[in-house]
Amino acid sequence: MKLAYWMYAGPAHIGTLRIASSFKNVHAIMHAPLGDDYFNVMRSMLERERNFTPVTTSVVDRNVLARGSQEKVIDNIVRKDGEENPDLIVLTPTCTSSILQEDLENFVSRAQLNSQGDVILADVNHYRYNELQAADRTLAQIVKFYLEKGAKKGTVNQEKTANPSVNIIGISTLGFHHNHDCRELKKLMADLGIEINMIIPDKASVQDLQNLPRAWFNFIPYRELGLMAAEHLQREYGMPYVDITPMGVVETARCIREIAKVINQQGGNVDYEEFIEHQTMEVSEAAWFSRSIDCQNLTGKKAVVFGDNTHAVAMTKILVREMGINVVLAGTYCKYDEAWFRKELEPFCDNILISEDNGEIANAIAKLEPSAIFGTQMERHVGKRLGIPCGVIAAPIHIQNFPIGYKPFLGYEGTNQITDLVYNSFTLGMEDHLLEIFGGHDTKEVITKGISADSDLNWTKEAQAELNKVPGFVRGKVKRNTEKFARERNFDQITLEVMYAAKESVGA
Amino acid sequence: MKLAYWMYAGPAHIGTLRIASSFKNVHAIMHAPLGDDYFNVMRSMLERERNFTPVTTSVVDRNVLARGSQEKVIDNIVRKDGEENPDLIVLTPTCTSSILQEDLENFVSRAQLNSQGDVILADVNHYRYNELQAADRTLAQIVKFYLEKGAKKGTVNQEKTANPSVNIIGISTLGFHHNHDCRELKKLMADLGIEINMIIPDKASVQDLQNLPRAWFNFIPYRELGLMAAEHLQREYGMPYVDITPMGVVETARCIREIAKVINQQGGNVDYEEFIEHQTMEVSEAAWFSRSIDCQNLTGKKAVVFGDNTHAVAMTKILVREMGINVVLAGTYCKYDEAWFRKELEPFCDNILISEDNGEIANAIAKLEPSAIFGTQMERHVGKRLGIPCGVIAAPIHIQNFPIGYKPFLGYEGTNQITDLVYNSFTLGMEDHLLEIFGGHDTKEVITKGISADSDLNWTKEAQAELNKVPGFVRGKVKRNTEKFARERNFDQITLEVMYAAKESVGA
Amino acid sequence: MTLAQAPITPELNFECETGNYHTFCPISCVAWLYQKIEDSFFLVIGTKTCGYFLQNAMGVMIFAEPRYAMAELEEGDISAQLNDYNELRRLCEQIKRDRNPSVIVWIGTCTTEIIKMDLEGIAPKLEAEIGIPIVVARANGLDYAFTQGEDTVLASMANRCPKEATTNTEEKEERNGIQKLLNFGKKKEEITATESEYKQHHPLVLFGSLPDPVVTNLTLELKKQGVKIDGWLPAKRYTELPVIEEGYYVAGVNPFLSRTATTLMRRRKCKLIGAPFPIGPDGTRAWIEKICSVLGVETHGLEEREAQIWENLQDYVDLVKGKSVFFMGDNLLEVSLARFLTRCGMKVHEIGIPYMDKRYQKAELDFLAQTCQEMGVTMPTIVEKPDNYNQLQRIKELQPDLVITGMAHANPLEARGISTKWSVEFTFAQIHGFTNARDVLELVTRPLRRNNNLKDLGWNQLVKS
Amino acid sequence: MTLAQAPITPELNFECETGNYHTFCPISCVAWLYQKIEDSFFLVIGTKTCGYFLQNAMGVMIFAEPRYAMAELEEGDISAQLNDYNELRRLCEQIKRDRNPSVIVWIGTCTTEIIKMDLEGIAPKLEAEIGIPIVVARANGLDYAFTQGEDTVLASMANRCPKEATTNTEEKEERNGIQKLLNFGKKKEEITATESEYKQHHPLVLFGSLPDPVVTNLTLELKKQGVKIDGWLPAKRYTELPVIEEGYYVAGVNPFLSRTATTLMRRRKCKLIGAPFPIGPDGTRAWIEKICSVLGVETHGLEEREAQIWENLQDYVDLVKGKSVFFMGDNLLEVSLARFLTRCGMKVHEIGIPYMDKRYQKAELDFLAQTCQEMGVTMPTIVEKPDNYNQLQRIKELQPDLVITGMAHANPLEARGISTKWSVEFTFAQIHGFTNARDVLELVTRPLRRNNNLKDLGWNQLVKS
Repeated sequence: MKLAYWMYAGPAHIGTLRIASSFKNVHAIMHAPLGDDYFNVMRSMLERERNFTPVTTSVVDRNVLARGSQEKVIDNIVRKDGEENPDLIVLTPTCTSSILQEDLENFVSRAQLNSQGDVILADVNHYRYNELQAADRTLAQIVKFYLEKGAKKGTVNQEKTANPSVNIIGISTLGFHHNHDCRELKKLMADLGIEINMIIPDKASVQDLQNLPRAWFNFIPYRELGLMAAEHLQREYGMPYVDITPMGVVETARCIREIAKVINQQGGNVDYEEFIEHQTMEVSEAAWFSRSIDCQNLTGKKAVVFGDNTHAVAMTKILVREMGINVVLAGTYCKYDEAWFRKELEPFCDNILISEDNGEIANAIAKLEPSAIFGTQMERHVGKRLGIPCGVIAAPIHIQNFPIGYKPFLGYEGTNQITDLVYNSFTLGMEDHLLEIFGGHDTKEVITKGISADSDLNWTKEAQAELNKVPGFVRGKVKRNTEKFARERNFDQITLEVMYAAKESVGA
Repeated sequence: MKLAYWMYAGPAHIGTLRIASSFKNVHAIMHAPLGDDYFNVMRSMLERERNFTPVTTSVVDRNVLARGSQEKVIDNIVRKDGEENPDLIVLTPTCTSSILQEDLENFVSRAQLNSQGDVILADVNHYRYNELQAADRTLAQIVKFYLEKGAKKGTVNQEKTANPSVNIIGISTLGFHHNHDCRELKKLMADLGIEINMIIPDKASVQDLQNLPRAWFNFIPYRELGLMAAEHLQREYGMPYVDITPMGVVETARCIREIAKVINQQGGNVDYEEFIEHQTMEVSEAAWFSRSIDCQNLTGKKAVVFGDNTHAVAMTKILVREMGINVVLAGTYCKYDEAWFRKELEPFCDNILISEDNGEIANAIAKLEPSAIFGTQMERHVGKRLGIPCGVIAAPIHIQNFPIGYKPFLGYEGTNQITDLVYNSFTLGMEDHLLEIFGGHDTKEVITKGISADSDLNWTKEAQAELNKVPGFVRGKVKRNTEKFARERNFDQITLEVMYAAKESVGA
Repeated sequence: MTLAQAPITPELNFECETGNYHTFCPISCVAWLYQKIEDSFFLVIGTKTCGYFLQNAMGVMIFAEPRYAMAELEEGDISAQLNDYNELRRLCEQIKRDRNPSVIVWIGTCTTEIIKMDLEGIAPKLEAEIGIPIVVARANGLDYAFTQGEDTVLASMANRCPKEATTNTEEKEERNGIQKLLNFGKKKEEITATESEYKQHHPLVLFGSLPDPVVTNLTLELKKQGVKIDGWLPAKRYTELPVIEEGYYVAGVNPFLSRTATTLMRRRKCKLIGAPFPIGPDGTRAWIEKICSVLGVETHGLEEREAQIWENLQDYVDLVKGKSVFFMGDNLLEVSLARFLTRCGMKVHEIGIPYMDKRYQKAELDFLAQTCQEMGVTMPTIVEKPDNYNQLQRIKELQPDLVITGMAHANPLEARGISTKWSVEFTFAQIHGFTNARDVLELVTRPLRRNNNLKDLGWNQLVKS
Repeated sequence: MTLAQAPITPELNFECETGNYHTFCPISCVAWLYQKIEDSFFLVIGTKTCGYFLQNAMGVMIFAEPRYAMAELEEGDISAQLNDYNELRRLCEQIKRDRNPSVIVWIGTCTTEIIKMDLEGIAPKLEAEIGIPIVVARANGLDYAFTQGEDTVLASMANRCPKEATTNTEEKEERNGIQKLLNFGKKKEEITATESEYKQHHPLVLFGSLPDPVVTNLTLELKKQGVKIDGWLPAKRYTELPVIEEGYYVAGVNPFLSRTATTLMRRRKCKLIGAPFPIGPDGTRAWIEKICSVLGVETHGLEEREAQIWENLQDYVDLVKGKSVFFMGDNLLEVSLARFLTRCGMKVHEIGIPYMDKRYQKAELDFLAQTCQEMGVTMPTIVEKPDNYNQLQRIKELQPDLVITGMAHANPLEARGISTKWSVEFTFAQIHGFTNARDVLELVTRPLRRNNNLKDLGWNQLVKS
């Protein structure tokens, strides 16, 4: 058992349902007790979805438990097949019902006999995989299912499109800013003269999946969702894929260059250098921001980054390489993909933290006292308590990650949005910088972080008075640095002289 | 004399300089003492402008005062004409130098003799007009200057373009979200099949101003800037203009319908109804938001709106008509255009306040205790003090009004941005609504507004204890309502019974 | 049951459907119970699915330092490789160390049911070992719906109420927080005077978790009639649970507390006062009248009080009168709300409800039937364990003016031009008693007022039909 | 002037240009002076242009309740239709009512100069009438640049310093805030003991507005040498202005205070200690040495102290060594900063400066020349009243590693690949004394460190050249 106050990734069935309900005309049947069906609430409320969520629970109650659920599950599948005529029905248990160890594969086979549409069981271990892994698997499973079905019927279309084309894999409902990212990626592909063959699973028809091999390559914007499908397509149909997340000007350029390579290897003849140059210098304001005076003031400031692999890695690289910010800690909750995270970020940050325990991250933040955090909603709350601003860069999702205004994280408009996020997180606009250079005179409004618990050291009244003159938002730091200095030198009293000596020594 | 802690509109010369430096290859000479030249700082810092601001101060110091400034001003004009070869040099004094009552027209004539480019004096009374009025005047003056010049030479091009076309008038440097609004307007016009003949003054060449009459109509997105030029063009060249600000779904539709009318009157044949329907229902999320559950929770909440005419009027209409929010006070600092404001908003709000005194607005807000404010940076600060969230909708500009990410207020993407602004202002996301329905249990983090100064009424200890159970963010209101109730009934002691009676009576 | 009044035979139509409907999990109750019982800690023993629900759908785990957490079952727990006792001890010791609550409430879930974790067996041993009371409640979705989670907790807690009043007055005073509040700052003689405001009657304990201001409010209403409440289950602190002796009268404030009622009657030998619930001025009056009648206290001024409240509601009543409403079924408050809204002049199409205890809700059902008769409207159908798909078909046909529904269906219905109100808001809002009647209508009328505000826009459907 | 040391003949090259340069208006000084003098209120008598400047460029009017405001001149004031005395009385009475400050400082502007408003004539009458001291400072842009605004205020305030020490000890103690702070919590005998740590010397008053922590810091540095400061102009409160008697020694902490120095010498008959300014370890040591030498106090350990500070700066010094810097001229701190940066190993191309008082800055200029000689670099050109356009041409040609400039030119220079630092930050940062030397280099090296961080990006120019 694990004492948990918060979790970063949801349970497996959420991942499966995100995939199933992203496709067009696919219905999911959840085999689960009452109350496990809050996915419908999340989708309806967070996405402000106008349509009913295509997920029905086949409710497991005490009676069902006693009688066995086979009949009820099959009835509900067949009924839904008749009511809504979906192309596909995906059956999934939850953590709870998966313990029953029923032969769900058999339920599905039985239900298939009386259904017009296809019926499959999402093949996921609910105790080994989390939401992200389950989504990746379910997407791969559905892709594989329809390609194998097509292969049997000889209907898989492998003829490449005349012009370079792409499948964008991994855009899903309830994804972190997926809807806006998708719009930006479509624009990017259009600018690059690349046709979009398919986007999956978002609003795609499962019947069209057999056209996937027509594209010149697959594009995986998020490492957490789509890689398994891309690997299957590479293995079975020799399709190359690009999995560089186009987030930040440097990585976007690298992604575009990789796309050019993949296209040119297949006989294309594209050169995107001029496009990259123009976008970097003129369309995106991020490159210019990094040279501007506003960004100069961020030089060397300390930040902590935490999130999923995709966003935490990309954000750390942006902060370090594009803005000259010192990332003192970067972390991820994607433990299952730890090696990649370490490999990507080892050159960029002082410390790496791989953990699913929010308490551990909160403690690290409290200890490091960064000037800003880029994390999840949880880190935002930690920041609120500590008085440290936090930009939210990763799931778990929250209503604020479904803005109505256009806010992509990817592509060139994404670089602009991220620049605003960074700038506002660090300085809350010009205001705080002015506060700082004017000596923080508006102390009434500054968030003060409580000075840490009483120390063993004795502050003279003069030193205490001097400390109180330090603006609230850095006072805690000055106090701690001074005490650290005093302890190292075995002073048991902190006088004015010790304070200044500490400042001269450690830049407190 | 006026005791002033803050001003909403800047001095006249700022308006003139905004116009001059918006045009391409126009230089301004400020005839002013040292230190009056902070326009250059504002432009450089707020717009993060990469180029040097084309404004040079011809410094008035004690020596110049003694000798007369004619020589220096003329020297500086002629010198700048040689150094940068501008098409036009605009001379402006400031409040200070305008008192000297020099014959600046004469300086200009003298300077013109030795200059390749044109030289004019901005014709503005610095004590009667503010920034907004001065900008409107200077723009009209320059337009008139070049059309008259062209008329003399017979080079004014009056042949209408083959397809419907428009001049967008009023996009200027240091305007409130002008850059993003302009991008959105260009997209809107493209969607409507309307060619853009000119956009002025933003990046326009003064030499091209004689092509203005080629457009089928003029479009004035902001009432404060461009109307004078549009009226001149209507008078002299018979050009119709549309001055409905396309802000919010209702007004945007009205604006587009007006445009259709103007085009069809000139022999065009356009019908934009289908476009409006599609944009309203599918592209903009604002219409859907107004029906969604999130917006339902805003029904009847109280808001105060304050800003320039354009934004305060449009925002009030959006809040009232599109979101069902109760605007208890709408106000403007555009005193000179008061009649229009009253006419537009009388049907929409309880009270109207026309004032340039920020103290008056602050007091009104404190008294009305709205759930949210939509105002300027000043109202945002008032809101911060009172614990009332404020969305910023109008100048005076601030670094936060120059976001790098795309944030227009106009057009259909503007409706989305405004929806986010409203939603986040009222509820700070779902969070606060949850706080409210869960009984505000996270009281540690809720902004508490200090209960007003000690009252003459006596609260029993039980009633005081009960009051303290009310969540912090409405406690002040409950207290005041209860006291009001008690006073009206001449109770001098507030007991539990009085509290409940008050609640039953006034819904406190 | 102690029903003083002969029942009117209700002509209500009861149906039962497939139970394929959406509602929140009963573990939701921790969200309000941990706040109500200030010295408690709630430990939900379940899976990632349970934890993610609390975090997302209830949106509450984001707040600072909640006094509840998940004991997240991992693969080893499910496969019984790990020892439940040791695991729970480890977690409870940590909770004791970090928070030191007066009670730990274990919330059993579907998973603990299915793996047959012996929480009731483990708890007493661990309680003895760590020295903190452990209350076990099986708030699982196999047996219960949404608000019934509270019922499982209160039923379990009823067993922990002291059997005899301690003789120590000081302690007793501390025990009764409300009484103390009401007497706050008064001298002893004043308290005696206050005591004399009460009529002589048998002791009365109320059950149901209500926000503190509502508790005070109902306490005051009964005090006006001379009725003294001897305690509330739950109290503000676990250490202040009310004394319950055999023969005490008990009355519930909510319709979903049938298990708690049964426990109090069977295990604690209390006498249940079966009354309509104090929701709406009509319900509140009936509730007070019934309590007074059972306790032998004559009421005074109740009719005028009800009339005056109705007068205050008039503007809102005008808005709902003649409108129709459809309850999809979510929180078991449906019958009481339907009865109040019928009294307001609304037509109720259907009352979906997760679970219907016809005995415990008898007085409320009778009152509903009576109200329908008096208002001259047809009896609504009560659909237990509804089928949401079928309900949506009926809604499409009936086009009600308002649908009271769970969070999953509200936006899609709104997009189709059907006005909705979240049922969950009635669970969290303060709706009991005379004073709060307006708040009920505030919620009910909000979509209608919204429609008024937006009526000139020219659209109300946002999906192509 | 009292110069104890024979001047080295400086081989500095002085030039003067057109004065078409950008700098902040001298009324800026209210932004820091109102904070420094806690019982003051500053009233800027000027136009909308002045008010909008304070609000925007200084960005400070947005903060809560500043103790300064505009007396905005309207058309009636300019055309003299209104009576200045009455108008100012109306405003000052309101200020007295709302804030009740110990002093109101009138900041005259260009406009009051041009319309020849007789502030000096009006003030004494109004002061007598309303009973609050009114200090008049002509901080106008016709005569002064940016930081010189402080000079006009301090010069005016110097006249208000008490002439004789009051005999009342208590009052005296209150008068000297710093001294009190340093003795805080100590008993009388301890204070006497502390007093004995000081050498016997003539009274010394320092002038220049510094943030409180810097005041404490410099006070401590002098105390280490046995030098006691008898007061600061300005003090933390107007009511604590230092006693200044004839013959007192005075020393400035900033290069832009020549008018204050002159006033103290001519009007208050003080003896000015002409020293380099305490910026950088070199300047701070020279400043202390000069003060000690004039007061006849022998210094001890200063050389070691300076060396130790330099050691602490080593990492930053390594970054700037060999780099070149160009001062466009803004705040009159340029010569002191150039001298310190030269000592750090930088090459200074040009020192633009708004105004150069060669007498008041003599010791600093000599020190600069000496430093250049010692570091073996050519003497920089000092350009008074520079012409920004010409400077930009020279910068384009010289391609310096760093340009220290006003806010108007920083972004355009950066866009052209020229690193910049805002000069205004040196005005607001705490740069004086040994301890803060690192802060100066923190600012100076920031763009250089930024360049290091971003060097792999592959671009540094963002405009087409």
